[in-house]
Amino acid sequence: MAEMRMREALRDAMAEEMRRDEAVFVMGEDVGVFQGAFKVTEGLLDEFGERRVRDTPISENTIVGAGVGAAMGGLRPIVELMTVNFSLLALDQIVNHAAAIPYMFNGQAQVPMVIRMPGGGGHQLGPTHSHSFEALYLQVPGLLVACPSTPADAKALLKAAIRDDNPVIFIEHESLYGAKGEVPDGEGEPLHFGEAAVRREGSDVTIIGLLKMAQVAEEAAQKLAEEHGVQAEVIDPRTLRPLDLDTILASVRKTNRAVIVEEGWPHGGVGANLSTLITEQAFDDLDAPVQRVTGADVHMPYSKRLEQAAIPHSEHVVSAALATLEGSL
Amino acid sequence: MAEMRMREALRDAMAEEMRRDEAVFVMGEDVGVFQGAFKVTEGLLDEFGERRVRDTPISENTIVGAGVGAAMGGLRPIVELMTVNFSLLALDQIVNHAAAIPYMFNGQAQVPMVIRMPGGGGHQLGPTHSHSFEALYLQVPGLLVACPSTPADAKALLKAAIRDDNPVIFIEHESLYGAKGEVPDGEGEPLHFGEAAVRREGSDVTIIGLLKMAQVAEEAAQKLAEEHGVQAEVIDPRTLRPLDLDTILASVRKTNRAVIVEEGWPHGGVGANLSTLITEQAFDDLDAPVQRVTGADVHMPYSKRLEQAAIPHSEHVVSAALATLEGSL
Amino acid sequence: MADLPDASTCYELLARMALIRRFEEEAGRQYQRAKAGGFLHLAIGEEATIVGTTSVMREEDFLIGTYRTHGHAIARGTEPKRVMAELFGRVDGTSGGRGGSMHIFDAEKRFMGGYGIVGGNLPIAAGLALASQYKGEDAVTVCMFGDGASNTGNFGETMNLAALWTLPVLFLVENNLYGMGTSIERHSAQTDLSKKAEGYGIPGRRIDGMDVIAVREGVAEGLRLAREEERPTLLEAFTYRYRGHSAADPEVYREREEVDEWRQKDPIETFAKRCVEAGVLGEREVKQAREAADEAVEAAVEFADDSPEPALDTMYENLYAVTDPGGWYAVDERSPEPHRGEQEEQMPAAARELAEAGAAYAGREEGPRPNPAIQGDAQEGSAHRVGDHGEPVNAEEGERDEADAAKPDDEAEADEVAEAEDAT
Amino acid sequence: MADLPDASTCYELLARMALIRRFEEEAGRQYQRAKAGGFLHLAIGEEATIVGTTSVMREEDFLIGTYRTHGHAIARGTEPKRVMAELFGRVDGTSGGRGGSMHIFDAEKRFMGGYGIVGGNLPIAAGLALASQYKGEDAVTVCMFGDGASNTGNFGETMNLAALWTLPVLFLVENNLYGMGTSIERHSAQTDLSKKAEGYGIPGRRIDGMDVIAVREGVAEGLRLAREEERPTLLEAFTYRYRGHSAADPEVYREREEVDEWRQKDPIETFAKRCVEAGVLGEREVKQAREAADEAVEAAVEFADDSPEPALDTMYENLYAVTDPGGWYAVDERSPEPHRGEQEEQMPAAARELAEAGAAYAGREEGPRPNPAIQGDAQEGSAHRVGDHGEPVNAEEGERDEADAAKPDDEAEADEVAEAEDAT
Ligand SMILES: Cc1ncc(C[n+]2csc(CCOP(=O)(O)OP(=O)(O)O)c2C)c(N)n1
Ligand SMILES: Cc1ncc(C[n+]2csc(CCOP(=O)(O)OP(=O)(O)O)c2C)c(N)n1
Ligand SMILES: [Mg+2]
Ligand SMILES: [Mg+2]
Repeated sequence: MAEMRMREALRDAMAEEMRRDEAVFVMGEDVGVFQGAFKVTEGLLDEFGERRVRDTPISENTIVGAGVGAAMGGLRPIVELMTVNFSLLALDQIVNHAAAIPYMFNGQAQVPMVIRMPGGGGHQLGPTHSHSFEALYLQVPGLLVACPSTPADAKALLKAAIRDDNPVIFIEHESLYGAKGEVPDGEGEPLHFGEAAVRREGSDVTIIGLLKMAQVAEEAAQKLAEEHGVQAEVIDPRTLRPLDLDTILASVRKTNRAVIVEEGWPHGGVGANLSTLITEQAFDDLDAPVQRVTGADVHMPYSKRLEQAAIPHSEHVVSAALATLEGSL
Repeated sequence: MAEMRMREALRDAMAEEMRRDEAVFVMGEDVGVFQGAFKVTEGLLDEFGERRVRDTPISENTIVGAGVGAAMGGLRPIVELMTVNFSLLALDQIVNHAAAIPYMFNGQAQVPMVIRMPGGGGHQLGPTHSHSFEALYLQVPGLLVACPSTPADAKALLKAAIRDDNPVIFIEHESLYGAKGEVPDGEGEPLHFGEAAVRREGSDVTIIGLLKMAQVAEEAAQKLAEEHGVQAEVIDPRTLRPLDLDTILASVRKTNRAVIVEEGWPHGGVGANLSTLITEQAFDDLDAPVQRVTGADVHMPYSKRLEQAAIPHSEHVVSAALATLEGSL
Repeated sequence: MADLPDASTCYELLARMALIRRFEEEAGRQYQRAKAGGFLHLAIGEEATIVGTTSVMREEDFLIGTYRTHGHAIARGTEPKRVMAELFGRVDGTSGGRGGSMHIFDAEKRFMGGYGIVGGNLPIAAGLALASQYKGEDAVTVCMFGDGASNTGNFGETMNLAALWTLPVLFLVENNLYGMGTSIERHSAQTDLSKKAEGYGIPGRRIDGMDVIAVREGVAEGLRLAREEERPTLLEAFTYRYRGHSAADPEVYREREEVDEWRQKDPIETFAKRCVEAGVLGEREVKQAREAADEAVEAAVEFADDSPEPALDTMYENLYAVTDPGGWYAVDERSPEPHRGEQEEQMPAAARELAEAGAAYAGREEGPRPNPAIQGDAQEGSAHRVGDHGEPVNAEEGERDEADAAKPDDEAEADEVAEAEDAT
Repeated sequence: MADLPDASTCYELLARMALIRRFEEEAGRQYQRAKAGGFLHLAIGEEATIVGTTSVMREEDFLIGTYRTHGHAIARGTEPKRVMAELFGRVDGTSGGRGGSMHIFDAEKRFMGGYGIVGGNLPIAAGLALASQYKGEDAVTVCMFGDGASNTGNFGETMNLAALWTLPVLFLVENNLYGMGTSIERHSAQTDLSKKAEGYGIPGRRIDGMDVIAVREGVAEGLRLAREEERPTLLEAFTYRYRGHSAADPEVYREREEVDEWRQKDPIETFAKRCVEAGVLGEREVKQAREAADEAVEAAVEFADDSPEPALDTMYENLYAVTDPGGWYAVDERSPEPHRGEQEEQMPAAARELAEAGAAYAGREEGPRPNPAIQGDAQEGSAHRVGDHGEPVNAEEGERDEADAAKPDDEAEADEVAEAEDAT
């Protein structure tokens, strides 16, 4: 095990897969000479050259579309969209093409590509640069959706995504790039999509959080234990499509309570989806309605103060968890 | 009251508002000379001329963006996107611009525009032409979202949308354009956004359906009454943003059961959102988990047979309703 | 005028164009009988552009087109019966009945679709070309699209990328003078489309899309530039669709005379005549080409009729490629688990009825399709437009007058016709 | 070389450029002190293009730009203190602290933003121009954007629409030779951007964006064409940003020499010199312009510092315009109902700490911003790049060497520099 930052883990995943398979290449805005807007592709141009590390013009729909075509032509593109915010410009290629093609052409073509994109708030990037679009992507059949929260998961999931024959939306969180964690030495094993991680065991309430909010969930669990004597089980779904509902349900059947924390908008969010699935499948096991903690229903304000108030913190999760326990403590 | 088709009701709404307010105009692909891909704008070019009924090139993002600019410049554009499927190409202008501008510029600019777009399946239009994107749009703060199911509502909501100072996503269903219904004579009153309609009263289970599925919900209620002696209450939310949760909750508090039927994809759909909201607010009133009936999790297949199997029918709603009643009948 | 190639090539060109024409006419007829559903976009009139192009492509080259590509697939070598089966929504269709008319695909023939989103195929073409270049293969990708598509954002983005990366791709705009009901003068500020990509570093050239030999020459040169010099080109082929945009189109946006004038340049008639006059083909061979087309299309209908509809339990097939290891091992909780209504025995009556009718507008099994303009179901396209013999019906005078009344500017349109003629 | 205008105009041009320069330098410094957060894109070096443009616009004309528009707003007449307050995220900011550096807006001055999405402002510009045309007003919309933006789909779509509808709009591409770290030769197949819109029917012209007088002339003519003849134009102004793309930019993609060469053409220095040499302005006036700028910017910082942060209960203000009747009468169940964490007294400790630090990278209140490239927080832009006096620091030799090592092709880059010089 070596300690490394998430951006390094991601880079290693790409570099290892590129060494392993000549068909894998990277393209996106400023991934090459500039070394990546967030330095995730740092060093790749040096090692692999311009053929395999391709700077593109600012043309999101065409970058993704060219990835789709390249994938159909036998390559395995890793497309970096500089941030999720710009992925809206590419949504037609993502939904109506990448996701639909294998199905609509009845398996005659596959689209083995990874679309990496960082998002999330917390850096005062304001209304056009702070989106969380997990909920948007999980809706779409034909896509896989990953949202890692640790360097080790990031590496192993990205490797799996690159080897997978389906189009994968790989969502990263800008605040996590610098986060350090232990990563297995050497190439390591790809991580299967659809396997949630139980980050902490507990019997009183299940807290589910993804990306940055997986950390917030852990902080909250810590506080719940220390300040309230409540033992929370913390689950990081790691992928939203496929979703490891089994692990989540098993936990909820044990704790009888659930809290979901996400950074995105409240309406139709990841939390709404999970809450519904949990309630549908484990209605009789629930002692309280599932609680959600979400980002505020606004375009992220720039002001640090407003921004911080618009993003979930562990305090919110603690209070939501306590709400599920009301009367039982 | 006169009987008319939904497309006529929509056209009348536009024509009346255009007569009333010089700032209102229509633009979109083939809305003029061609009279509208679905003939909703039929006759408008004749009456209002090319200045106010503007055929555009095939440039979805720019059509919407030009609408945003025109709205900021003091006009009240009605932008028709030929179908919802193509709205993905315009999503950046819809989300990052139309919806965000009033907030991010702190009220210095408003975006009073209506973006009309028909969608839905049932006509064998296949994977790229059959989407239901209600769930995508309801996520976005700053937008209003309408989804009428009757000619009268369509007219009254469209008039309200045109007069509203917010950007409105106005979703129509291709299968409903020919549907007839009574529409109040004369100009009629705009219908407030955020007022659900109770289509049928009942005490045993609440069925919520929108667009085409509002009809399916009514059919199901009919069958439930005739074949099972079950009295269903049927609610059409009519707008998803704002959502009239009060009316829905009042009904669920009475029936203690709810079924939601929608045509869109199951994951993160309208149903997931509604189910969560209902469960959060009326957990103790629920005798059974909320049931959802949704479209299949695929890109709509062209084959009539597969397509029909992928779209909800009243039988599905009946069986979902009966499931909520299991043990109580 | 360019020379004719040898007799067998001429025969092949003629036969292929005739086959596509017959196929399309029959498709229109089957659509009227509600055997085919959805939208039906016919390319009748555009056969020279299609066949001229594919006739000079190599087997390993890629072709990618739009929602108007029955002919393109057939020109590329896909069996007509498999295209017809797709229109019928059957398992033997090119996409197993999933894609329909707008989404024809044949991986084996390197016909890479068939796309319902205008302009959506352009970036994909760049990607296919990139794959060939990356792998050091010398295949060229030919990307066909309409005049209307040249206004999409994808057009500019893709031109720039292709030029910047010197991709082996040939862009061919099938300029049939209209994007749906909007004439080129009303949708594109630059009506000389061959100039439209110059600003991105891609040179353009205009060719007569009604002359199969001219198309061959233009495309051959474009292929050479792409293959040997890695230089993408934009070719603008002037052509015309005799039929409406799709079956529902009342065609209020153009004059009958315009259609008639273009019919004078019919790519099949004129080519047949030229071949006979030049003594390259005999009348007998021309007749033989037509008869072969008749037979093939008749067989296609029979085949499509006999092909089964997809079984409900195939609903989720090919939605995902299930790979292992390192891929995902489990699907999520709702798909591809069968969904309410997807089990054969549980298919609801209403759905079954609709499905069994096999019609876009469920009604009588094989009765004539109702006119949606009257029934209130008019759409991007699906009305009654085709006569008994597959010939376009120029609606009764009364109707026509009504249509004319809707026109804002008849004169402008007359000008268009004149200009269009100049252009070809 | 074009003639100088009268003395007071020259003074005004010089003073405005100096004010913007000082403002930007100070913004960079405040950013280092973590008073401003997010991304900070400075336009230092591009002042002539900005001021030359606004100096010939009428009050009723619209201006719309990008995320690099502190200067544009100030040039249009917005008070520097309100722009600074926006950077500080305060209630007196141009957008009340909601938009930040990338989303400056001033309706009163008809500065219509400030957009974070590259290319997103182009269609909006067309719409503003349409509104003027529709209402019969003779305002022109000036739309400024970067060389990188000319590759976006919006560019082609908007050019076509503007030409087709003969909209009163002037497109001005601020060609600073780079889109982030990608030089123009590596992002655009056509490096003569003035030609890029010709294919859409919009004529182009190149101007020297470092010469405020040349910009004035070019823009004045473009405005005239738009206003009097309803003919949109594309102007390409050659300019250069001395600083990195944003504060985090290690600038591995260009040589120090290139920056130095451009500095020789500094728009303020050269214009001041010319004015003095021509006897239009005296040294004293030049000094006065600089001092006025110093004072205004000092006052701006003070003002911004004193302006309060937005109260939490304003979170949902202006998310919706609540209209009546016929509008919506009720919001939905979660907004604008306060959300967990949005009530003053309930603001969680963690959030409070972060918010109170007022820093993008929460740390010491006013300490120097950590270098994210080292700290592992590098982003589209927010690293330590600016020296004590607001001058760009060309990093220590050691770092520079490392950066150079990452370059795949130094020669190619040298060529770029040469070409870039030719271009201006
Ligand atoms: C992005 C998008 N916008 C709109 C449509 C609806 N539509 C289908 S075909 C068409 C006209 C296309 O014209 P053109 O590109 O000239 O091709 P043609 O039909 O003439 O072959 C339109 C607007 C679509 N399918 N996709
Ligand atoms: C649609 C979109 N893609 C990517 C980005 C990230 N980004 C911000 S600025 C920039 C470069 C833009 O270059 P240019 O248009 O030349 O303007 P300049 O920064 O040089 O003024 C990029 C890629 C963005 N903001 N929006
Ligand atoms: Mg066309
Ligand atoms: Mg630039």
